Amino acid sequence: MPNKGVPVLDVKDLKTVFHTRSGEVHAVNSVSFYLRPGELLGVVGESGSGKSVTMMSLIGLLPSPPAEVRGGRVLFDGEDLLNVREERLRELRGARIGFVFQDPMTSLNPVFTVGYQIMEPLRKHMGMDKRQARVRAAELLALVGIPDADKRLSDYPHQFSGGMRQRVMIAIALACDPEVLIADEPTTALDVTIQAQILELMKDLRDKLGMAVIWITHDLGVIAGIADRVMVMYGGQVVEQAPVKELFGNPQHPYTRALLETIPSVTGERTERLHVIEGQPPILAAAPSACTFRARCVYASDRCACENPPRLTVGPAHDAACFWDPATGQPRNTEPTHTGAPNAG
Amino acid sequence: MTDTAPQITEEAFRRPRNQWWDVWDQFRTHKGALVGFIIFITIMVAVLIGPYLWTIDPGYIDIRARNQGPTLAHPLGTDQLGRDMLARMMAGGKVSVAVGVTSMALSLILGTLIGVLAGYFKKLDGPLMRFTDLFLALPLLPLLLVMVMLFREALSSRFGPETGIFILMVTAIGITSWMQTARIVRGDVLALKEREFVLAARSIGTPSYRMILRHILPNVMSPVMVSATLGIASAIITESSLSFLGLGFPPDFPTWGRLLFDAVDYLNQYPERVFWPGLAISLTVLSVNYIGDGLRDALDPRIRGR
Amino acid sequence: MKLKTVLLGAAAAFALAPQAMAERGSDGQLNIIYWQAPSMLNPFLSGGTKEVESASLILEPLVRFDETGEMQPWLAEGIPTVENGGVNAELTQITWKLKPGILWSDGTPLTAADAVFTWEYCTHPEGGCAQSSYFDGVESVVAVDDTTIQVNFAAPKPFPYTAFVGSESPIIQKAQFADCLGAKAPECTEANFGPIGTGPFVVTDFRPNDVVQFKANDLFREADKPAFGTVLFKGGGDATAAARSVMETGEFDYAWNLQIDPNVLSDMEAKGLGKVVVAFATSVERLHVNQSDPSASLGEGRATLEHPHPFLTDPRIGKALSMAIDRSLIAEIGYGAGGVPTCNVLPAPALYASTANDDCLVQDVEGAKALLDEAGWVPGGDGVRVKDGVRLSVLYQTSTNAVRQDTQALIKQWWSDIGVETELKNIDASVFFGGDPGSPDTFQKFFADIEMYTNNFSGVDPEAYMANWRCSEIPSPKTQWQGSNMQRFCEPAYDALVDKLSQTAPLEERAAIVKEMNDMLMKSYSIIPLIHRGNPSAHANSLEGVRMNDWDSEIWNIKDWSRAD
Amino acid sequence: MFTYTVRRLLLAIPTLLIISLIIFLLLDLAPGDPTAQLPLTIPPEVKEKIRQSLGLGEPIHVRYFLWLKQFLVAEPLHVFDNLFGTHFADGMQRVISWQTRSPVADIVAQRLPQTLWVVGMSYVVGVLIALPIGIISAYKQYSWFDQIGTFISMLGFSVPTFFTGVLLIVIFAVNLGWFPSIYDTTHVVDSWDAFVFQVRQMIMPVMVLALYNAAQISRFMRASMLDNLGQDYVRTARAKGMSEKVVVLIHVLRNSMIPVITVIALGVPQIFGGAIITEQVFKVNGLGQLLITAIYANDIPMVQTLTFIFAVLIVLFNLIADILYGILDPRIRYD
Amino acid sequence: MLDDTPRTLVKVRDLKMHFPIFAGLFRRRVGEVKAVDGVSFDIIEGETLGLVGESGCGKSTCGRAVLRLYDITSGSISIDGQEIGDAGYQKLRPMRPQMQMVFQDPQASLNPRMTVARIISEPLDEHTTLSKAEKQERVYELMDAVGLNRDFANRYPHEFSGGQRQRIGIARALALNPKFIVCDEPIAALDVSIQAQVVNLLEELQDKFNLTYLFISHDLSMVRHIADRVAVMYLGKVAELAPRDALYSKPLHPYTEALLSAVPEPDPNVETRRERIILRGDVPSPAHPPQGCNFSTRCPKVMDICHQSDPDMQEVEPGHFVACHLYPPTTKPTTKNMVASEANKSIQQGE
Repeated sequence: MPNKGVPVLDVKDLKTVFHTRSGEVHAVNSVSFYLRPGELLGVVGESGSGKSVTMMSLIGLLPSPPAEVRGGRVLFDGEDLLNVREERLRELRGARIGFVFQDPMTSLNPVFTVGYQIMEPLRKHMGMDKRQARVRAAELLALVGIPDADKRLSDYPHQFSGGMRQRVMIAIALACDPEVLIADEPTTALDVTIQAQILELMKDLRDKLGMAVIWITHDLGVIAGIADRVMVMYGGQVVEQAPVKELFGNPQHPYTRALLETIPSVTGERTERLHVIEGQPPILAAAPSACTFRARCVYASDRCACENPPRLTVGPAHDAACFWDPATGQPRNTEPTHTGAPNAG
Repeated sequence: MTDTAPQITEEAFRRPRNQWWDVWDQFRTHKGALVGFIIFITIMVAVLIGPYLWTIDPGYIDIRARNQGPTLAHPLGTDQLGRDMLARMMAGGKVSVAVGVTSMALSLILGTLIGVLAGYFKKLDGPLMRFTDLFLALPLLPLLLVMVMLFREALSSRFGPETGIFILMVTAIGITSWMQTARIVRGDVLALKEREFVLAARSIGTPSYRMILRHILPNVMSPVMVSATLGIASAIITESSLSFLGLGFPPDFPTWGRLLFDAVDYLNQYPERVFWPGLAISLTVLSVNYIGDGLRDALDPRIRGR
Repeated sequence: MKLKTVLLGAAAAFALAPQAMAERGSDGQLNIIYWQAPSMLNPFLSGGTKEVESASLILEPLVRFDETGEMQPWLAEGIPTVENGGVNAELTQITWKLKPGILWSDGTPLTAADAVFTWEYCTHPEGGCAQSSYFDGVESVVAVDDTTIQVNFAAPKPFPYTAFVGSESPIIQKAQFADCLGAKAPECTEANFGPIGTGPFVVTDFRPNDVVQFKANDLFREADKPAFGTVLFKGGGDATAAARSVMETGEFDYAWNLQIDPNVLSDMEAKGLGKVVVAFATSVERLHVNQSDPSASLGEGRATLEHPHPFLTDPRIGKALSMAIDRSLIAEIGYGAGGVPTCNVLPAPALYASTANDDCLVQDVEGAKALLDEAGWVPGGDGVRVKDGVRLSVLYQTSTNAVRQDTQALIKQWWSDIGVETELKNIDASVFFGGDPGSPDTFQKFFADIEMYTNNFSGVDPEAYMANWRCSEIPSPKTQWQGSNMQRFCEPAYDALVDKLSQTAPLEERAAIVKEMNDMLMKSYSIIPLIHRGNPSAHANSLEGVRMNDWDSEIWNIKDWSRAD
Repeated sequence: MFTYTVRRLLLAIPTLLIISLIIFLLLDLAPGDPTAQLPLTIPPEVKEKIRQSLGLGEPIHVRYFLWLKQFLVAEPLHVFDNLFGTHFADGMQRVISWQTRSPVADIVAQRLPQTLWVVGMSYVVGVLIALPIGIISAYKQYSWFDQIGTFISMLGFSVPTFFTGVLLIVIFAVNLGWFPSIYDTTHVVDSWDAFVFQVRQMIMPVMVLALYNAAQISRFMRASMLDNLGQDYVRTARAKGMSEKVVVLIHVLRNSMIPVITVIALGVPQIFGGAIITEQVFKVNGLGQLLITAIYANDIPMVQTLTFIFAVLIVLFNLIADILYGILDPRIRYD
Repeated sequence: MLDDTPRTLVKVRDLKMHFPIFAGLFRRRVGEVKAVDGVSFDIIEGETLGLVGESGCGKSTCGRAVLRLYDITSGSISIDGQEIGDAGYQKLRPMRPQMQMVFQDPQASLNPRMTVARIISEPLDEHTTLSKAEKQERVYELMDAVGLNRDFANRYPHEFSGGQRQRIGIARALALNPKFIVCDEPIAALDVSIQAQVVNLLEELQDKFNLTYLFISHDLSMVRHIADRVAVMYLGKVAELAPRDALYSKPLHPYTEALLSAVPEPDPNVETRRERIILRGDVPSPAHPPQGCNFSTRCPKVMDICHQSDPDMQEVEPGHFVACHLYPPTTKPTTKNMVASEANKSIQQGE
């Protein structure tokens, strides 16, 4: 996969806070990452790790209140999305940035036909008239592998199965040939065989269309099969970031390592006992001032309790936010990594 | 950095306390409900304890003092026969609130019973819901009027005019207003029945009646409480409407609806006489409505404490 | 409405318009509001005032009573008397002469045959005529010729002006009602809703229980009358709203039966748009004191003469109850100008009014207490008097009506002052006066100790009225609870006077007998009169010619009404 | 969809029959009968004859079927005859009011226009006020608009209409003189001025009822909007770049309307019977006033007919609500 | 398994659970959802039988039917030698302590209005006559056993995290010392890091109390970890039943094969090399299962016969059963105790 060029999306120090009855919840804490054209960035983390919120914050999809994007910079094609008018965001959403959500059952409007829902962005962003939009919608449905596409345009979402609905969602997201597709756990609600179909479809579509994709999931297996680069999130922060093979082959952060060990597999050695990460993920009432994983970390030291580890470069295009070095078993001493986009060379 | 995990941490451990305190804590955060609650309590206290402090007989006629405005002797003035409005307001409130509460209780009992039976026992569902539809299809106000016309005499001769009408009023309002509750409860029970904790109880072998008492009823309490508050409000209004149509309590028997109705004639001359019962009805209904709103939130342990 | 008011105001400013009737229909529309709406326009099928009075715009009797109770020839040429030979010496026959040339509104002439038919119609046993009492004692009605009607009585009738007299006994058209005799009467909807009459107006639209629209009768016998071209006769609502629409908003010209708080009425009147008018006739608000025992334990014998009341038969108690009442206060609070205290069951006409009982006009609580002490009733622990273990406790019932309930409340308090315990009960008027033998709450059954209502008599002759208190008039299961002697007063001497009255013709002698009967009733304290009631109505100041009348329909002379200008 | 509709229709029939039986029995067992209104001077034998002629002597089930036949066969045929000049119904006994001695159906027909005008209009006005309020309240939940909206709508239910009605009369008819206090049911709209007068006389009753209706419907609308605003498809619509107007007024509204439309449809029958008090206050002598006078007058055929008509309407609009639900919600459409 | 293995605790034969469908004008019964359609298996004391399949395949229904939470359509279920397939309420109730269930959604499976202590002691209230103090003691014991702090006894479920709630659910299931526990997707609603905690707990408890599990899951990798033998369900029927290692290393049924190949591996090196079998289309509705083999509509190795007849379950290798026409029927049906092929067959003929 292409791994060069100017990032299409460059996020720096993004902070998002939720206001709840019992106080603030800091869901995204200084998250920085970039996305290159045509690249598939996998984002992994448990529920509550802030991965979805991060992506929703980029493009103003979080309901405010209770959410508040408190700071940071989101450069999309040179434009800071946090500083543009809502109107401008709307022009981008659906046109240049597409979304696929987790639950295809509820993400489609039950009272409009599938055709209507696909045609909506086409007419709004591409200025198509009704007929053109319909032709294009049928093409899109065919593209995502729905048989009888032309006829099914006038069907309602409930007449589709779960997998088919997710295909429709993908068709909507791809309607305007976006540069970036954000897929938020697109296969979590699906069965494995259907998930396999969707993954296959995504691979095809990327080959055909070449958009950059952010793929959010909690399933490391899915990531392993589809991503170019992986970002691991915990407690609203990026704890590790690396190309996919590097991450699976050489995980640096204790959380990533523990996560990989926890998951059983259908092939290979079967362990007698599963590895366990004791305890629970945190909910942050304030911006972290210490390592958020320390309570569950076997390698935690005093330093972890008084300093939030920055993202340290640990290898080529690989960084981890941890003071501990698995290679030596000792605390590492490296300079903070450059978390933004590397200069195009 | 502070971690507030959803689970309880050791430090956070306190002696467990009655869950009603939690309900209260949650309830307090709803401003409208709290104000409503305070107002409602004030009204209740005024109505129940007031007569012991303000000992003028609401039926006592002081003809020399008729049609008086507010004075020290009669803080709310007097009516056309010189009866003390404050005393009448308190006596009327007692009746109105009693009608509201009792008929609401009746309709809740009926509604919950039918809703639970219909929702829980599949065989009863069809017949009971048809029965409910039937009641829903009966036009209520006309039916109420007809019932009052039909049974008023029989009841008032048996139980005396006041108790008889009270029974009639409460029964009439109660049995014509349970259907919504029944429908809501049934819907909830149907949903609850599919909830895994009911299945869990079934897997233990809990018999139906204990299942209903232990698992179903407590969990339908919050919609029931909410419709209870709405029920009180609408029963008070219904009673006053019936008074207006001349089918309520005997005229010398004060209720807020009757006082309002009587005062409407004097709207031009003595507007304050309309104002007090109008205010009392509106305040009670409003406060009870707001309490309902607050209860809805507070009774839900999932919202509570978050 | 508003526009009209403005125009009227402008017209009034000229104040030069001729007083004389311009021509028929020149005064535009007359708006009348009756807060009870008529359900039909046939007074023979419904005894309700609203039906009778709305019908009186169309249907007319031979004679009407004016506001003083004097008879005015209406369709008849004159009043037949023994002196002018219209009534025979035996007092068994009266001969009426119709005015010539009277036409029904459909253009056919009014004849004596119509009167004969009216008699047949109302006395048909299956017809359910509500006014059949007007034909009591009538043996036959004969059309001597087209304009001469002869009414024959079975027995001497000293006061023969009942049939075809007053708005409750008008003449209907034979041609229209010929097929509506007997059981078919209720089915003649078209006729019942739009009778053809001789009166000043004809129906153009009748909506039962809502509104009636009339227009002037083109064939009305008096040229230039009525002055109003159309009448809107609206029903529904309540008395206060009706009063308001006349005196406060000016939407209506005339409102009927405004029995509301006199203060409210006078406040409304102060607005200057309309005024309240009151007519007095013979209506007396009174208490009936049950002479029989109403206790439920007696079963069939309940409230019958076989079981005398345990204590109310003692006139001293009745007297004490009467003395405790401040009648002028009741009048002031409940009636205002519409009522005066009275101590007689028969307060009018003046000729018959006794003065022997007027000491009751002054409240005397101490006297009442003394009287009860004397009768052996001593106050018990809770202040209620007791004698031989019997508590002086009464059940006091009346119909549902704001003024009556106020009165009840007042009286209850006075009685409690003298040590009498009172339980109040009020019954919907339709039940109380409904006369349904199935209901325990009718005023005839009188399953209570005291009951209160108003009664009066139509016309000016009290003979029939005073006969109400004969022993034979006592309602009982045997009579299906029919009868008019509600308080079960039974006194042979009284019955004898009734008989004597029916055989006495000279007016002065009749008056003396009637006064004696009145006083006898009063002394028995089985009936306690409270208020001589007037009937308050209101009309717009711009409406002229209203002569408020309680002896007949109160809009009896609507043909003479006009718009002031 | 068709089967669904037919099924609902078929289910309505037994419901109506049972309702008619209940209404019939309830009133039949009532004390009092029409002969009670006859003067007592009529001898008992004659009274009995009158009772017989009214069908009162028959056993109860016979009378019930007689009544059903009158109501379901004779009356519609009479209406048919009147419309087309045919004579199918000749000789059939109609349902006769005891009070007015005229066919009940005619009076009902006479009363319908004013009821529809005033109460119907108030419902329409109420709905038109309620929907935007509900939408805005939900969209701006907890804003001052929402708080005030909530307060006013609660006030809407908590103040009896006999009070608001009289209050309006005293203010606008008595003191300001803007509107008539008494509704003219004979008024015919045949000119612009007449229309203006009609509007003026309708304003107060319509507003009183509209406030009450709007209060309820706006609460439903708000709740339904709130339910839907949190749905995933709303996020999808926003993610497609749709403007807030499109998101709220097309995507959310269409979904939120589904339950609200049924609530609105279910409220329609109240138009015919639920406005008794307002009709009384403003002297709009419509069906409600007809019912109450009939009840006072013990006019049982009238009460039976009206109650049954109300029941039919309720069942009918239930049916319409169900069908509307099916039409609006494609998920229901296919059985 | 073989005859010499320890005794069979649960024996399910030809279990059918059909839910009627009513439609049309008169709501007549027009068909049925065959949620479970002729399932047979045994569970040996102390083992874990994994039941896997995609959503809608009937695995949860099967689990609940085995515990007789439904009135089953037909078939026999015997637990510890006692037939409960047709048992009424009275007969079932004393059996209940033997068999318990752990549910999928730890939020939904706990009554939100009961404290932890009441939830855990509910089975004790129903089935024991312990005194209040004894009950409390037992509740504390159970809480210790599942690793819950005793101090939380008087808290409400919503105050706990998903993993802790599942522990409460497990404690409740253990309260009456059951022999057999149906775990109905007990980890599906949990986060990855928590899943492992719960699975480990279940395993510990199994060892400690000699429990027998029916472990229902759609997560093939987790089943591989916990189960001794695995049954794969597709559209109401068991497609393949085999010891764990045999199934994972050498799946016989094309569906099992496809299912296993669809599971993503958390290893990019494996993933890129893997040849996935991508199944076409969706699972047919259990109300209208296809003719012949249930899987015939999606099977990559479909043959003509698959559209005509439903393959019987047969033992292809010892303890390895499969229902597929790819494996020609052995001449004589197996007489081993695992699956009653005869029973199955007789039903087939009867149809």
